[in-house]
Amino acid sequence: MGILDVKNVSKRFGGLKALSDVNLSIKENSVHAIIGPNGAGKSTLLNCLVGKLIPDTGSVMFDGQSVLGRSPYEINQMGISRVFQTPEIFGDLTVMENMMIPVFARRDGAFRMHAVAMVNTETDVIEQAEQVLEDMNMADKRHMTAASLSRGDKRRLEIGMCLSQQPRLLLLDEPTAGMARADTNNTIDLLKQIKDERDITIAIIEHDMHVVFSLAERITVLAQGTPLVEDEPQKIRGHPKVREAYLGESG
Amino acid sequence: MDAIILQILNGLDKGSAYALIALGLTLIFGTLGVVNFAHGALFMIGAFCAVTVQRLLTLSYETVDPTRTDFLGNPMKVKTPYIESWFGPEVGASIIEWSVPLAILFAIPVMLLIGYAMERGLIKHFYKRPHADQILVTFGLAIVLQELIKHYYGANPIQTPAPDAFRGSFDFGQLLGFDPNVIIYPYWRLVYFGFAAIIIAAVFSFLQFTTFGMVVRAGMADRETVGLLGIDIDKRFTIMFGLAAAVAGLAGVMYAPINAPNYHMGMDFLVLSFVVVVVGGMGSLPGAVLAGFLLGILESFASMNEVKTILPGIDQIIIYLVAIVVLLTRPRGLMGRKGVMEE
Amino acid sequence: MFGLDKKDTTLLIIVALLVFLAPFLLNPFPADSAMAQFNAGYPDLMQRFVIFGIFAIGFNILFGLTGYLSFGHAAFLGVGSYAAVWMFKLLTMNVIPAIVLAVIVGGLFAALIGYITLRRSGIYFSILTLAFAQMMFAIAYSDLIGRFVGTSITNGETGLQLTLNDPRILGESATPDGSIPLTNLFGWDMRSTYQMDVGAWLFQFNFGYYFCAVVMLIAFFLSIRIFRSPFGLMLRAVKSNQQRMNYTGLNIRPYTLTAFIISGMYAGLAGGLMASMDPLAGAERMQWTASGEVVLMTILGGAGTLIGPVLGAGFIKYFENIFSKINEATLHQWFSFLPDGLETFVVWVAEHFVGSGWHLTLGILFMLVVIFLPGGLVEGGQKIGGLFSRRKQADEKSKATKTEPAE
Amino acid sequence: MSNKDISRRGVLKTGAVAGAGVALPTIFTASQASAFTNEPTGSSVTLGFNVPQTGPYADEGADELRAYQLAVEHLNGEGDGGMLNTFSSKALKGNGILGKKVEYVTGDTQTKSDAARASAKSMIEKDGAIMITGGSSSGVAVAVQALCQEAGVIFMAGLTHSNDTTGKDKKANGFRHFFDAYMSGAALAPVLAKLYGPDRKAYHLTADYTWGWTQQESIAAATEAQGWETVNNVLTPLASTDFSSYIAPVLNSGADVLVLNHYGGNMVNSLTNAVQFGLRDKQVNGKNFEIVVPLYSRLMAKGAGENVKGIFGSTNWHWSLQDDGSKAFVQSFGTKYGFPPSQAAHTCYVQTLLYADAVERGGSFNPCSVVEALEGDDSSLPGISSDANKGFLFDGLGNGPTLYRSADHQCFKDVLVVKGKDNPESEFDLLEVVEITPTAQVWYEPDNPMFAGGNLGTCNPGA
Repeated sequence: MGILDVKNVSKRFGGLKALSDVNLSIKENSVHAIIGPNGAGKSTLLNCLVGKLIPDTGSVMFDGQSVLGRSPYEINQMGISRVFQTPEIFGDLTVMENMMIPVFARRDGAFRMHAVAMVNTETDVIEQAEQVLEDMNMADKRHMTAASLSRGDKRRLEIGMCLSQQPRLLLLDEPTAGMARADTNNTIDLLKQIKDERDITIAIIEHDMHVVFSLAERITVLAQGTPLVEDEPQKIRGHPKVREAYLGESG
Repeated sequence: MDAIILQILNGLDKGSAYALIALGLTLIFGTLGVVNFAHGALFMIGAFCAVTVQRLLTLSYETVDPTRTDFLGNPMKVKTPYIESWFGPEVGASIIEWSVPLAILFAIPVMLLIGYAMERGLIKHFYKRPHADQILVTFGLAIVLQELIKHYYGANPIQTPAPDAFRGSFDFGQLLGFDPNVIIYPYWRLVYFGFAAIIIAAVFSFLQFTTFGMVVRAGMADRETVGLLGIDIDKRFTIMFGLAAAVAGLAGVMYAPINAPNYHMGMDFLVLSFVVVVVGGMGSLPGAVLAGFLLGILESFASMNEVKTILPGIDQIIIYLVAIVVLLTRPRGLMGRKGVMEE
Repeated sequence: MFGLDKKDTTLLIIVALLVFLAPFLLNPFPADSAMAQFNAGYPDLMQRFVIFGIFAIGFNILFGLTGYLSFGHAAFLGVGSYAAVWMFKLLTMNVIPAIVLAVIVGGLFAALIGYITLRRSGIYFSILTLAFAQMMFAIAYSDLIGRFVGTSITNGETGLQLTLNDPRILGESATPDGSIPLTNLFGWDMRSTYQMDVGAWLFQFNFGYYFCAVVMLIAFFLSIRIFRSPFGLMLRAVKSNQQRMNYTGLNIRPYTLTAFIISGMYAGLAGGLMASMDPLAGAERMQWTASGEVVLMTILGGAGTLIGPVLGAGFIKYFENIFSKINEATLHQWFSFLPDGLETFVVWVAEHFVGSGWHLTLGILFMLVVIFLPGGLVEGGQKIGGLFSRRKQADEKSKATKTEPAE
Repeated sequence: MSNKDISRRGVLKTGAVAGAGVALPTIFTASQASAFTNEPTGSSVTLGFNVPQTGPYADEGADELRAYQLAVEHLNGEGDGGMLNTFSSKALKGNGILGKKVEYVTGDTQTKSDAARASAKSMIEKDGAIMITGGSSSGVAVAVQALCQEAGVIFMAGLTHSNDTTGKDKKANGFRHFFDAYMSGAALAPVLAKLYGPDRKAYHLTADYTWGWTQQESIAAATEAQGWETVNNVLTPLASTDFSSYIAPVLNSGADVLVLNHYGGNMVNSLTNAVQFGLRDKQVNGKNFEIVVPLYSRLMAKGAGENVKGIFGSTNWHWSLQDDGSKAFVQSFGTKYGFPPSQAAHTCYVQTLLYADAVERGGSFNPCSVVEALEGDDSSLPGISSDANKGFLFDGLGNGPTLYRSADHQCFKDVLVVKGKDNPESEFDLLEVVEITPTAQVWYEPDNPMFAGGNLGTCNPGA
């Protein structure tokens, strides 16, 4: 039993079978990568985990509870945070405000008519948000508007926002897509640091093999909507089936 | 049965006007991403093109007729249009009578020009601005345009009759085997419907079959990618704005004989045409046309006595009621695309 | 003060001063001078300024914070007015019950309509709210409910008004001298006005205005608190990125719905106050043009800013009431110093922009403001303010001022 | 323009206030010294002309404003004096009102109750107007009339035709010169019956708001009294621009007359649509199909163009009337503006004169004095035996002998039945007076059910 168990999940879009009979188990406090060629169903799988899509069959259990039929926000409240391919942050708000919102969400739940207090007197929230900002090395940028950050900083901010919720499972959807090498390395370092410092499970969907092999403890290879192999990185690297299906193609 | 056929005709006719305005609105929105609150004003200006042509053709000189007196007891000044004195009273009169069809020729260049000027002079600067700003500026423009028209033509409606040949009505029922006088329908309204059908067909085939149209459609679907191909999409979009203005203008010209144009007719249609566009689905041209006709027909049915006795006042709210039902059952209207104007 | 930081306190104090001194500030010209036409310091207009200010402040809580553009908010103002007038007719001429009911009714309608319309977003939401409001307008204008009930509910296009036969439970149907009683606050008439003659100036201090002003300041204070509260932060987050909102464990619907209800209650409050100042509820105040007006007020002043909507409301109401009243005779008087031919010409030109041409002026100003001041009037103010501060700290290295979104 | 003085609050013009200027601002003066709202204490008096300047009735409003300006000129002794010369009451001397020069302020009603009241309030509160007049719709008239009652100023209604204005919504401070829907019906029905026969079946299209309802009720009752049958009454939304779906079923309904209870743009469009559908070329029940428009105005007729030819309706006044008053008015209006006045202009002009005259006769601007003067000395119209036949009787303002009835502040006078002219001689020559219906025929008692439910109350001088 892992922290996240996916059992027999299938999903069809019209005639297209996006996922067929996917089984996957992610162990607590591990870093698990899901890789696969384009159109392998990685994103569909991810969307099934966070409530954006509902699978046609099968079950998805998080920490012994089913996530199926729940909205994204409910699943998040269960302890799953998601980092998007292109950073999804509150562009109009300052970095500090961005960081406070997840802290509020964790403290106050999905909705609270919290109009009597003032943001600047919520010292506990401010402290926590400050702490994460420090951890992210972003404290000096706290008053900047999020939209004006660099791409790398936006990614840091988004990861920081997810972390500030203290999730049990962090899902990353191609976190380094479109990044320059230096930014990619920074992100890898950041994720390594997170893995080392926190009790957290990380699931990462990635295209970039460099990232995958630097981080992952286990790898699932997805092809044509179904898991091909699941193993440790070294074994995946040499796996003939994987080479054939994936690495061979992408060179 | 006959009542239903009549209301279907009415609905198609109302729907024609809705569809034409909504078509232009959708074109502008789909291509430029601009919410154009001045679109109703373009329709109104089109109608006033007909008034202008009528005025131009009846430009007159005055002669004093000493045998008659005017309301103040002075000798009466009789006006004779120049056209009548040039071509003789009969030919002249029939030219004047045909002022609405002639106005079409006048309206096309005028509306294209107005559309072009509007886009280059104003709208262009608002592509990147929030929709709220676009609404404010085009609404301001709409007010300015209608106040200018009010200043020159007054607030009273101005009759711009159809040519004699199209006045009166046609006994549609006899064609279908009904008794005489059961289903009669005015000629000009039939002309309007036919005209609208032609314009709609022309716009669709232009977009479907010309390279220009294909590029525009591609641009509507994904502006960035088309831009990457090295095609100057903006220029084409400018022309599309002119085209949309011309469609609205022509809808207005032909509408002039149906209801006498007045300066606020644009505002009367504005809200309705937005409802039509949204019910059709933002960014969908077929949706706009479909919704136009659908709402026109439903509105006509709602004004039937049989319906009104059961639900008094339903004709006042039917359009809005339909809009609510459609939008609640189909989140993006009848044929809307995902992600358009939803943020 | 009141839990506000220094900047907001300053703003609140400035607004309070402006509002309380309005009878002076809005009457800068001697009543005898040619410019007196531009004086706006008379009770009715001052009341309108603050009442529409309240309406716009409330609208801004929805539109400015969450970005949901409602095109039907006038409906809540309308039902608020009807509720208040019915209260005057049936219960008492004291404004408190009327206003309380107006707020409740505004909130209830907003809850119902918001619950349905907030299923959609963007323009689909806008059109849904428009559709509901237009339906309510049609129902009020032709008194469709009254037709079913058998007794008049909205009194059609004339508007619901008081009569000499109203069955008022607490209070009299008519005063001993045969008039309709006046709206009051525990005996203080809303209509009572003190006039102060100062030299050539005439200042009017109206009880109703000051009552509205106090209500408006409270409303404004609450709006600052909402802007600065965690709730307000969440609303701004809704506007900024709903996707992230969702994946941060926040349920958007209750936030938007609450904002919608709050702004509906503000609208109801404005409607109730309007009826308290002038006990008549006309159907036109529910029409889409009225809803559009509050949208324009908010954008014109600066959506999402604290004070912008109030400025926008004042701007539009000023033009509606002052420019529409300037006529040819007034113009001739202003320009009488010019030589005759020139005077005629100038008057001829000016005539197009005043009196019946006031719409034209308003349209042009809408365009100018939105073209040159994308952030609305508030941005204009900031630019002017910026000029001054730059001059002051000429040697200080001016950092690029970052406009805080909620400024 | 002669009008070089700004309108201002009368209070300010007193010497006492000028003195206060020297004495410096030390005191709050509650100016409760005056006996009534906006008592003019200076050398001039301010009237408030509240007309639609924007919206569909803007042209009518503009014409009203022209009439007001003309009336002010005549009251101040400028111009040719117009109807002052023909008015049976000779109290006005062309030296202003009670020796005070007449000034005016204008405002825009927008044909909305709210806006009209705001505009009227600003005139009262800011400009010190002592009387408000104007308007082009009944909703506005009723709303502003109620306001004037509360504020303690006189309201002289402009164009308002609904029975309610002097019926269930009548007010002591309000007066209507214009005729009403009941009178339209009473004048028109006999003419129609004579012309089209007594066994007609009428189909009504009615604008769905207060005026439309009272208009329909009145004309239906009057025609039914002549033997007509009302086949159907269909309410049309005010916002309608295209009436095709209401007109299409008419021909198959068995009706042979279509009555359009519409005004303004509604009427122009519904009539245009009806003619488009060829209704007038048809035969139903072996008779020619006919269209009737109970309330006509020349501006509407102009908007409807050719379509009005031969269509019957009623109107309050028309410039082609040949009595001395009308001729004098048309002469001075036409000379000044270059075209003849509309009925709205006439009624507004007359209302201003009547107000000024009442002030002169009562010797005070006090609204209660004005009300008393306009309610008159219990004189009666000849030939009508009724207890209610008393009020202020006058002549020479067009329409022949006229009674301002004290019971409900409604004018009783002849009503014109008109039809669209077949061969107009000029662009103004659109209507032709068919019959001048005598007052006796349009008379009704104040407690007529169509007017019941109101209460005049008592005059309110404000302050």
